[in-house]
Parts: sequence; C-alpha cells; structure tokens
Amino acid sequence: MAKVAEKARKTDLLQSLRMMMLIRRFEERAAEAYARRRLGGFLHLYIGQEAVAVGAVGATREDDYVISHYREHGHALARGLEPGRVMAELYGRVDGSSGGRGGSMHIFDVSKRFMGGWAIVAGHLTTACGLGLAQLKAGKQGVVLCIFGDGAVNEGEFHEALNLASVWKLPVLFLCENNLYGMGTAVERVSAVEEVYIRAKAYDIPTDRVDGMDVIAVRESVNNALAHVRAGEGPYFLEALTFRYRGHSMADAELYRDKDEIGRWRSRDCIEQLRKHLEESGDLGDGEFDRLQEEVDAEVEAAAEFAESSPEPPIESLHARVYAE
Amino acid sequence: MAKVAEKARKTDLLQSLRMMMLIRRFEERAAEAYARRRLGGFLHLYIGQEAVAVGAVGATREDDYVISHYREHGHALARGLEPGRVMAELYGRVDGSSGGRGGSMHIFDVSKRFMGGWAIVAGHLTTACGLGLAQLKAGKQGVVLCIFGDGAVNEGEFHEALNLASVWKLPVLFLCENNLYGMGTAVERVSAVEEVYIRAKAYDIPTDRVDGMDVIAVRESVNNALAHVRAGEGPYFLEALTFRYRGHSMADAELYRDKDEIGRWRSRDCIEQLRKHLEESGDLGDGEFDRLQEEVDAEVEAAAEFAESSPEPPIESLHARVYAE
Amino acid sequence: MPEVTYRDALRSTLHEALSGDDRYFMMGEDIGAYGGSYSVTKGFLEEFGHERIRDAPIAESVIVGAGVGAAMGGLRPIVELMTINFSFLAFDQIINTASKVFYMSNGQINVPIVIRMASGGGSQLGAQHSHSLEGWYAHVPGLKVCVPGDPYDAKGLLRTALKDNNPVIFIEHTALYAKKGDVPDEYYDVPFGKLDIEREGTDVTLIGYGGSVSQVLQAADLLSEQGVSAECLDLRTLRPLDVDGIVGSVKKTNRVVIVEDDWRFGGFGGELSSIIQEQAFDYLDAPVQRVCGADVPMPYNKNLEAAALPQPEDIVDAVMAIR
Amino acid sequence: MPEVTYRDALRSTLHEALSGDDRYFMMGEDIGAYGGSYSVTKGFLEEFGHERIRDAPIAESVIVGAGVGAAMGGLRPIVELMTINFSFLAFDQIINTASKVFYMSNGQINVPIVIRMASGGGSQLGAQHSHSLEGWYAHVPGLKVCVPGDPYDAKGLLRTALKDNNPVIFIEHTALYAKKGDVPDEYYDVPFGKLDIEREGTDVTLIGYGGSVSQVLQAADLLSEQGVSAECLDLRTLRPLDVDGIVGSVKKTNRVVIVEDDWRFGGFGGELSSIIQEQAFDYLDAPVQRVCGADVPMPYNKNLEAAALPQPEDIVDAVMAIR
Ligand SMILES: Cc1ncc(C[n+]2csc(CCOP(=O)(O)OP(=O)(O)O)c2C)c(N)n1
Ligand SMILES: Cc1ncc(C[n+]2csc(CCOP(=O)(O)OP(=O)(O)O)c2C)c(N)n1
Ligand SMILES: [Mg+2]
Ligand SMILES: [Mg+2]
Repeated sequence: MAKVAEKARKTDLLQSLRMMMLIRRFEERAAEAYARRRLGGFLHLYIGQEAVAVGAVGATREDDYVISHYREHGHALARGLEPGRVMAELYGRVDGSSGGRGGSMHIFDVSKRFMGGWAIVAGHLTTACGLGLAQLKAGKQGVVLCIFGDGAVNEGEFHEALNLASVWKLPVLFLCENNLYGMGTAVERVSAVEEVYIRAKAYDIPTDRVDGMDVIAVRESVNNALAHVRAGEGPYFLEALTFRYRGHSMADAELYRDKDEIGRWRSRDCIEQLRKHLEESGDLGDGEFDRLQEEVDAEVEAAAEFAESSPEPPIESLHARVYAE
Repeated sequence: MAKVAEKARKTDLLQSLRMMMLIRRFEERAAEAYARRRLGGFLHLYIGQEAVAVGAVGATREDDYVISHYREHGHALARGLEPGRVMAELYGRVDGSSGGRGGSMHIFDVSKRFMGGWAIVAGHLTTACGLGLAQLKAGKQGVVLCIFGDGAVNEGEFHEALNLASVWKLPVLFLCENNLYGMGTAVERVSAVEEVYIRAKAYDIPTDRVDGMDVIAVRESVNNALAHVRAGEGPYFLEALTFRYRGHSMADAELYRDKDEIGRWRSRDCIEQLRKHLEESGDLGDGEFDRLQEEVDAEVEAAAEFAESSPEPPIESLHARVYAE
Repeated sequence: MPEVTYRDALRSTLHEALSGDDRYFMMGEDIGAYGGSYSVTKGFLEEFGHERIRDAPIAESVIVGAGVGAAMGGLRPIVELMTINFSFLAFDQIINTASKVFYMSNGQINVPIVIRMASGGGSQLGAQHSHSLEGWYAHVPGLKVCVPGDPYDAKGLLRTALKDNNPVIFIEHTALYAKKGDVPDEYYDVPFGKLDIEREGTDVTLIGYGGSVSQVLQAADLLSEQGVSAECLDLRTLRPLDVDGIVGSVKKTNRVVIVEDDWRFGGFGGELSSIIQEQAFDYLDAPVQRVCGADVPMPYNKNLEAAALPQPEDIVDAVMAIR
Repeated sequence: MPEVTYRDALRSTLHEALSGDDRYFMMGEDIGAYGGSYSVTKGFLEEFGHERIRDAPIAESVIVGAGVGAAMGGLRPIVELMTINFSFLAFDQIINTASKVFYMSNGQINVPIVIRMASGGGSQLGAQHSHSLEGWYAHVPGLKVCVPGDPYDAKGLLRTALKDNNPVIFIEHTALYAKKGDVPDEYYDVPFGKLDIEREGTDVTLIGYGGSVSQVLQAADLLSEQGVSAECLDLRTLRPLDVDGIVGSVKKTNRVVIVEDDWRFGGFGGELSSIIQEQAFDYLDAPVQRVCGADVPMPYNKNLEAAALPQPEDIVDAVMAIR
C-alpha cells in the first residue's frame, strides 16, 4: 500500500513538473509570437506563477468548475485544455477554444468546465457564486475554484461575493494569487491589510496563506481547502504568495520595481525547486529533465503550428451567435 | 471647576433630551402630514433611533462635515438645520432646505456642512472619503461624520470606501446605525458576521460597538472615536445598536417581525431612559418634561405651518440650476 | 376574461415557472420575508422556501453576477433588482458579462436569466430614484428588453422571457402594478419583437412603451375629441424591436409622435425616430416628433415632477404642431 | 506651430493645472508609479508627490465617489478611470451622484470634477474592453461630455473642462494617444458646444467625434477622388451639443452621414439623426445615414474586429447610396 501511494505521489509530482514546464514554455512561445506580431491585443504572461495553477487546478475534480481572470493561460492548461486550442485562441483563429472571438483574456471550454477567462477585475468572483449555486443544486459535492489576483481584493465585487458565499454557504474556493502587484501598484500601497488573507475574517470564512512558489505546498493547502468546501461547510479563502517575472502585459516598462526583487523570486523558481527536490529524491534521473523539456518544447511548438495554420474566422460569422436559440 | 463641568454636562444632557424629543415629534408630525396626503414620496421615519443622531451629530464641530443616508431627518435636525426648512423640504416647497427639489431623502444645507441625504444605499460612504480629502487639505483637523444603516455593509461601496479611508488615513468616522433590519431583512440573514463592527478589522480600522438607545453612551463613544480621527490617525468605525419603531417607510406592512420585538426595544426607549436618568439625578424637576414637550410640540407645529404656507416652486424653475456657472 | 392587476399577472407567471421546473429560483432584495418591494412575490417564501426564494444582501452586483453564474451552470435564475435605479450598481455585470458570455465563448455557454426591475418616475421619489433608462439596456447586443405596458403583456412577455435562453431585462413600470386589465385563463404568450396596435387610426401614429402607453392612449382620446384619429402602438419589447410594425403604421399615417418618460436628449426615442426616417423617409409628411421627459434630474416637488414627465396634453400639442 | 501628440497635449494641460492651483489633484489606478496606463501621467508622481498624484486601489466606485466628495468639499479632483469599460463599475456614482448634486441641493453644492477615460476598440482587446459608450454619458443631464478627436482639441477642451464647475466626462480615444497635430504654444482653449468644421464641403455632411473623426477625414479624401465634396464636422463635445452648427451644415449640403464607433441600435447617432430631421426636415434630400459599429459584442479576431468598426469605405458607400 505504502508503495502504491509512493508511486502515485511520484507520478503526480512528475506530472506537476511537466505541467509547470509546459505552461512556462507555452507563455514564452506566446511572447515570441507576440513580438513577431503574430498575435495582438493584451498578453498577460503567467511566467513565475506556474506552481499555483498546477497545485490548485490540478487538485480539482472533473465536475468542479474552474473560473479565472485574464491571466489565465496557465489555469486553462492545468485544467487540461489542449495547448493548440488555447494558442489558437491567442491567435484569434477558428480552432481557438472560443473560436477566436474571445482572445487571450477569454478562454472558455465548457467541456472541461473551464468557465473563462474574464477581463473585469473581480467581476468573476460573483459569477463563481452563481456557479456555486448550480453545484449546490446538482448536489454532488462539486465545487468552484475561483482564481484572481491581489488587485481584485479592493474591488466592491470581491466584498459582495465573499459575503454572499459565506451567508449562503456556497461551495467556492476563492484563490488569490498574490503576486505583490496589480499592474504597477504594490499591494501595500492600496490594501488596508497587507496580508490579504485577513480579509476573509470579515466574512467568517476560513483562510490560509501558502507559499505559491512551492507546488507541493500549494497542492496540500488546496486539498485541505477543497475538503472543507466539498463537505458543504461553505467557502474557503486561500492566498498564494507568488510573483510574475514579466511585466503586467507586453506593454509594461516595469518602472515600478527593480531587478533585484525579480532576482530574489527567481532564486526560488517553482520549476527549479521541484526539479531539485525530485533529483535529490532520485525520482528524476540524469537527463530526464532535459528529456521532459524537449517533450514540452515539441508539444508547444506543435500547438503554435496548429494555431498558425488554423484559419481566420469568416467575416460572415461576425453577426452569428450573438443570441442563443 | 468641577461645578462648571457639572453644569455644562447638565445643560448638555437637557439639550440632548430636548433634541431627541424634537426629532421624535418632528417625525410624528411628518407622518401625520403624510397620512393626510400633504406630502408624498417615501418617508423614512427615525423614531426610536434618536439617541444616535443626538449623541453623534451633537458631538461634531462646526467645521466638520456630516453626511447621511435617506433616513436623515434626525441627523439634519441634530446638526442644527431649522425644523421649518426641513419640514418644508418634505413638503417640496421653495423654503425647503433643497428648495423642494431634493425631498425627504435629499436634505442639504451647505451652511451647516450637512452634505445630504442620499438614497443609494452605501453610495455616500465614498462621498465621505472625498470630503475627508477636502478636510485633510484644509488642514484644520476637521472630520467627516458619515452615517448609514446595517444594510449598507454588504454593498461593494462600503468595502471600497473603508479600504480607501484606511489606506489614505482619511478623517472619517463611519457610523453604522444597526437597527437590525434593512427593509424587511434581518441582519443575520444577509451579513456573514452579525456583529457588524467586526467588518472594520478587515481594513485595520479601530472599531467599537455602542448601545444606541443610550445617548450618553453614544456621546462618549463618539467623542472617543472623534478624538482618534481628529488626531490624524485615520478613520474609525462605530456600530450603534438601535431599532426603528416604525416600518421601513410608510408603505411597509412589517410582515417580517413581530410586535414583541418592537415592545422589547420600546421598553428601553432613549427618551424615557434619559428622562428617568435626569429625574433621578434631580436635573429634571417636576413638570419640566411636560414643559419641554409643550415647547417642542409648538416648535414642530410652527415648522409644519411654515412648510404648509411656503409656496410651491414655480414651474419655470424646472430647468434652472441643472448646471453651475 | 378575468380582470387581473399587472402585479398579479406577474406573480402568477412567476409562480407557474417556479412550480413547473425546479431550475427556476429567485434572488433579490426583500423578495422573501418582506414580500417584494412591490409585493409581487408575496407568499413565495412560505411556499417555495429559502433555497428557491433567496433574500439577498443589498449588493446588486453579486445578485446579478451570481444569477449569471447560476445560469451558466444550467439553472434558470430570476433576479429582482427592485428598481432600475439600483441596476446601475450591477451595470457592469449586465452589460459587460451577461450580454457577452454567449458571444465570447463562441456559443458554448448561454445565460438564461431574467432580470426584473421597476422603472419610472411620478411618485415623488426624487432624482436618484426616478429613472426610466430602458433605452440603455436596449442598446446592448446580447440582451433582450421587455417593457410591458399592461397586465396582458406583463404575463405574456414574462412567459416568453422565462423560456428564453438569453439574458432578458424585464422592466416593469411602478405606476402600473395596481393597474387592471384582461388576462385570459388559457395559456398564451407574447412573442418578442411584435408590437401591439392598441388602437387603429389614420392621421398620426403615437408610439409608447411601458409607462408611456397609458399617456398615449389618453392622448388619443383627447385627439379623437378634436377629430384626429391616432394609431397607438405599444412596442412591448425594445430589443428585439418590431421595426416592420412601426414602419408599416407610419407608412399609413405619415406622421409620428414618439412618447417616452426618459430624458429626451440621447434617449431611445432618437433610435425610433432615426429608424422611421431611414425606412419611411418618403412617407413622412412632417418631422418625427418626440415627447419625452425633461432633460433634468427628476425634481421631488409634485408639480415640477409632473412638468418633467410627458403628459397627454403634451402629446396632443405635438400632434397639433405637425398637422 | 509645434507638432505635439494627443498624449503630450493632455499631459501638458494636466501639468499646467496641477502647477497653477493646488486644489487640483489626481486620483486613479496606476497613474503614479506606473505612469498611467496610457502614459499620460508619467513623471507626475515624482514631481507632485503622493498627496496630489494618488494611486488608487482597483475600486472604481470609490475613486469616482471620493472625487465627487472632494469636489463638494471645494477641491478640483481629476479622476482617471483608465478606460470607459471600467467606468461601468462607477456608473452609479457618475450618473446618480455626480450629475445630480447641484440640482438636488438646489444649487448649493457644485461638483467641479473631471473624469477622464479612454474609449474605443480596434486593438484586439476583446468584448469586455472595447466599448465606445460616449453616448450614454451624453444622455445624462448634469454632465458635460468631451470627445476630443485631435491634439489641439485635447488640450483646448481639457483646459475648459478643468475650469468648469460641473462634472465633465472627458473621453479620450485609445487610437489617438500617439497621434500628432498642431498645438500652439500660446494659451487658447476650446469652448464647449462649438463643433469644428474640419473640412468645408458642399455635397454631403459627414459627422464624427472622438475616434471616428479620422475615419471621416479619410472617407472625405476617398470621396473627393470621386468628385464628391464632403463637409467634415468634429463634434468635440456631445453635451452640450452644437445643434446650430450641425443644422447649419446640413442646410447647406442637404445630405448627412453620421459616423460613430459605438453600436448602432440605440446609440447617440440616433439623437443626431433625430435632431437633424426635426430641425432641417425640409432641407434633407435623402434620409440621414448612420455608419456605426456592428451590433455585436466586440470580437477579438483582428478581421472580425475591423469588420465590426466603421471603416472609411463604409462611409463612402453610405454617401454613394444617397447621392
Ligand atoms: C474593473 C477593472 N479595473 C481596472 C482594470 C485594469 N486592470 C487590468 S489588470 C489590472 C491589475 C490587476 O492586478 P491583480 O488582480 O493583482 O492581477 P495580476 O495582474 O497581478 O495577475 C488592472 C488594474 C480592469 N481590467 N478591470
Ligand atoms: C443600492 C440600493 N439598493 C437598494 C435600495 C432600496 N433600499 C432602500 S433602503 C433599503 C434598506 C436599507 O437598510 P439599512 O441600511 O439597514 O437602513 P435603515 O433603513 O434600516 O435605516 C433598501 C434595500 C437602495 N435605496 N439602494
Ligand atoms: Mg497581482
Ligand atoms: Mg437597518
């Protein structure tokens, strides 16, 4: 038995490593395409924060809902969306997960219960409450994982959503990725409490704070939180401390922070940490990391090629699907 | 010295008693006028809550701002607005404090720094923040007293305002009159925490809870709070527990609560409490209460007559004062 | 046919939905214990319980947002926002989420939600509580907008709204709740995008919706005393709009007066006027007229308020000016 | 005259106000350390400090609400809402507080606030981030609405806005920030309610504002190649609106095409069209035409987005259809 569990754990960790690598490579590739003007709009890279997506989304069940903000490529991939379809969405092509109409900030895949991709800060926290109502009604202990940034916690909708979720005991795990900045604004300059998780106390919601650079820690915290939520005890609020290595979007000159700070976080990089851990435990043999990297590179390259070769949506479709039948 | 202080205290208490009586009579008189269809619109009576207005507004300085929600007649009177002008506003007449254009929910008197009368629940908490900025700029330790109900605390703007006030250390005293119901909805059915003052902790704002039926206690708490705010230490959040004896507005059938509850609160009536206190201490002699009552009745009657005889605003004024010069 | 109030027509239709399909549920402020601020949901809490009649905190954004989420998750929420004035606090959720999910997701997710709200001035509720901004919602692709002007349409349109798979903004008028009208016992519904010719006429077309329908009908009475035959149209839904119905009437009468409570400048009347001149230019014997609310925040004083709202006499004057 | 970008024209005007009168201060998201999401306020934090350049939490309602309160208290706040899309979260504060204080208080309290926001699509920002809803603000009595279409007007209108004692909604267009144009060194301002005849013409009047001005001018070039002389109007402010200016031009050309980025149905173009037919009915040789954004949520795909926005060719087509 112990052996079986050990093996499952190993597989899980290797999968986590691979997924973090996939997300990172995906984002790098998207940035390259953006630089070559193959895609437009905003592009909010997730590089640096991969442990949160992989630790948290990877802990969800098939019948759970996942909903996120505009920095959501990582969450979508961790939820199992095909990289090719996500990339095609960034390219605005018909094979994109939203047919090229949603874009980088609006990834949807209802077959995976991935409910977007939202561009209005904190707006989707209210949506999550409604999905929670649907889960309650379904009565199968499904939950909603709702992901957002530190910038969202000062918005009125954050408050309304957390209060409602608590009063109605909605099965929602609110996961705040605190990467210390909302665009160029440091958390402590705009939030009355620097420890974001303290906010949850105003709503009598249990809460925890976790190192978002450590995928193992994230998974553990999320499992705890999900157990609470799944048991019908109402919402949970989890704060993951993390960092984005890149600018807010491709347009950000990063005037507001210095290179040292980025360096300090990079030294605790989530991929490197897990790699080291697995190498030390002997679970990742010599050359295995490089092999994984090659695999992942190839997968992302294939995704990019898929996107590049997917057609543009026909102009005639402009007026289609404004209304459901 | 002790004698002087004692005398001031006595005067103050007698004034408080008189003001509570004035407010109550004013509201009763307004209800009568409403029943006789002399006035229309909504009418939100303050009866039962007088100790809060008198204890709190009475503690403010001339250069402080006071801003309130739609149940604000008591706050306006306590701030020293002329009863006749407030009543005329209820009547919608030219001599009303807003020239008959604002109405019961929109009493303004800039000469008294009484900045409304607002009908959107929680909206004016954000206005209060701005008035706080103006006070900071003026640099004279003036503050803002912002009054609202328990229903406001679940609204997004409550959250945004408290967070901003805390981050920017704005001189605002947020005073929540918790009368246990927002329209027909009991606090505990819609607020994640029944003790509203707990909310303040999410914003690192000092807080207190006071018996809102006891004008002496209210005055003391408010003085404490104002000292903090005036000292430049940022906002303060005070919850006053109180009760409205009447329905939410004149249209309310009060299906949601029983007579017993009202009875229990009436037995702790703010006017009766203070009357007893003053009679026992010998500060209110035989027959003095009745004399006060007669005075107050006459004052309110005069106010009603003033309102009744004030002209309707001319139709030609409809398009006037939409824009300032 | 039985005479029923607008309020009861709405209530019985909601009741029908709630009884027939347990995916329907209601959310809103004071819809339960209080019975609804306009008493539309009185008794529902006792009958359907707290899980289906959800008294919400005063928090309009999450009320709508949770409704949208629930609809995305397969439920059929009915949201009550008390009045259109409070809908501005949920504005982002309505115009930037509800209306866009289906399009942005490429048709993967639909949002079958009905958002009810009461609109209109005339009760001395002052500037913050007297809006008539139906036209704003009608401007937004992805939304449908109902504006029933009588009990028959209230029931018929609400039935259609409840079956629709899109977000429907259902705007009731405060002055109409107590109004009575014929409502058949047999099942019927009123399709979206089909106006109602309330009265046929030959000299001028009067167009109203929601609260202005009764003003239009009163004006038609006054006009007929003066020998003018007015055709009265009740638009019923603003989006979809029955363009053919409007244009058809105008081609017959060659003159039009549009009546709405809302502020004139930049209001929905402008759209109606434009469509008419675009599609019936050669049929118009006079400029399309608009009789609208005054371009001022609503004053509290009774006389001023009456002067700020379109009155039957104003409509008559407008007609006479283009005869 | 020096060539200056729209962005710099705005920046120097803000700088002038902040330097000249310490009642002016700025509030908004990322206006300080980040330098403004469109770099309009770069360097301001360093120069004016945290008390006058206030980086705000992401909380639009209190940003506007605090601005209104500060204005009521005698300051002259300049609020930046990043984009018009986020203004919906402050909608109640703008339309139900800012615009109403002066009227409701019977003229006791005025609200000298300037609320800046960027509008417009065309950058593939998707459905939630590509609105052009200038017309909604123009609908609200108590507000004034500026829509500068070039650097000269950006500076001139902003100067006027900053001196105004009413809430001014100042709507910049995302596509214009980098655009250059002549801006005199000498002091000037641009009064509200006076349109700009960008080009005189005789055959047709083209009306644009904000982002659509450049489309109109491009269309005029194409038309002149085909021998059509188009008069091009830039409205500059939507409220107050230069009705005389519009009507005067139409009386000369007898034909009009209105161009706006916003959704057609229920948009501001309807108001323009209505006013024209009301006031120049007998001068119109053809129906007033509107060339507007498609009635769909903005799609992300580049080609679809281009198809959803009015292009110079669409304007030419509209003109040709009424020749
Ligand atoms: C309501 C709203 N206001 C402003 C914006 C502009 N904006 C986009 S992202 C962002 C910062 C959000 O920061 P955070 O929530 O911390 O997420 P992160 O980007 O760090 O992942 C802002 C201000 C927006 N999209 N929505
Ligand atoms: C934003 C908004 N939503 C709803 C309403 C309708 N409404 C008016 S008063 C009220 C209850 C407010 O209760 P509370 O804040 O406790 O004040 P109280 O009436 O008890 O003094 C509601 C829901 C409103 N005015 N504004
Ligand atoms: Mg962040
Ligand atoms: Mg209350």
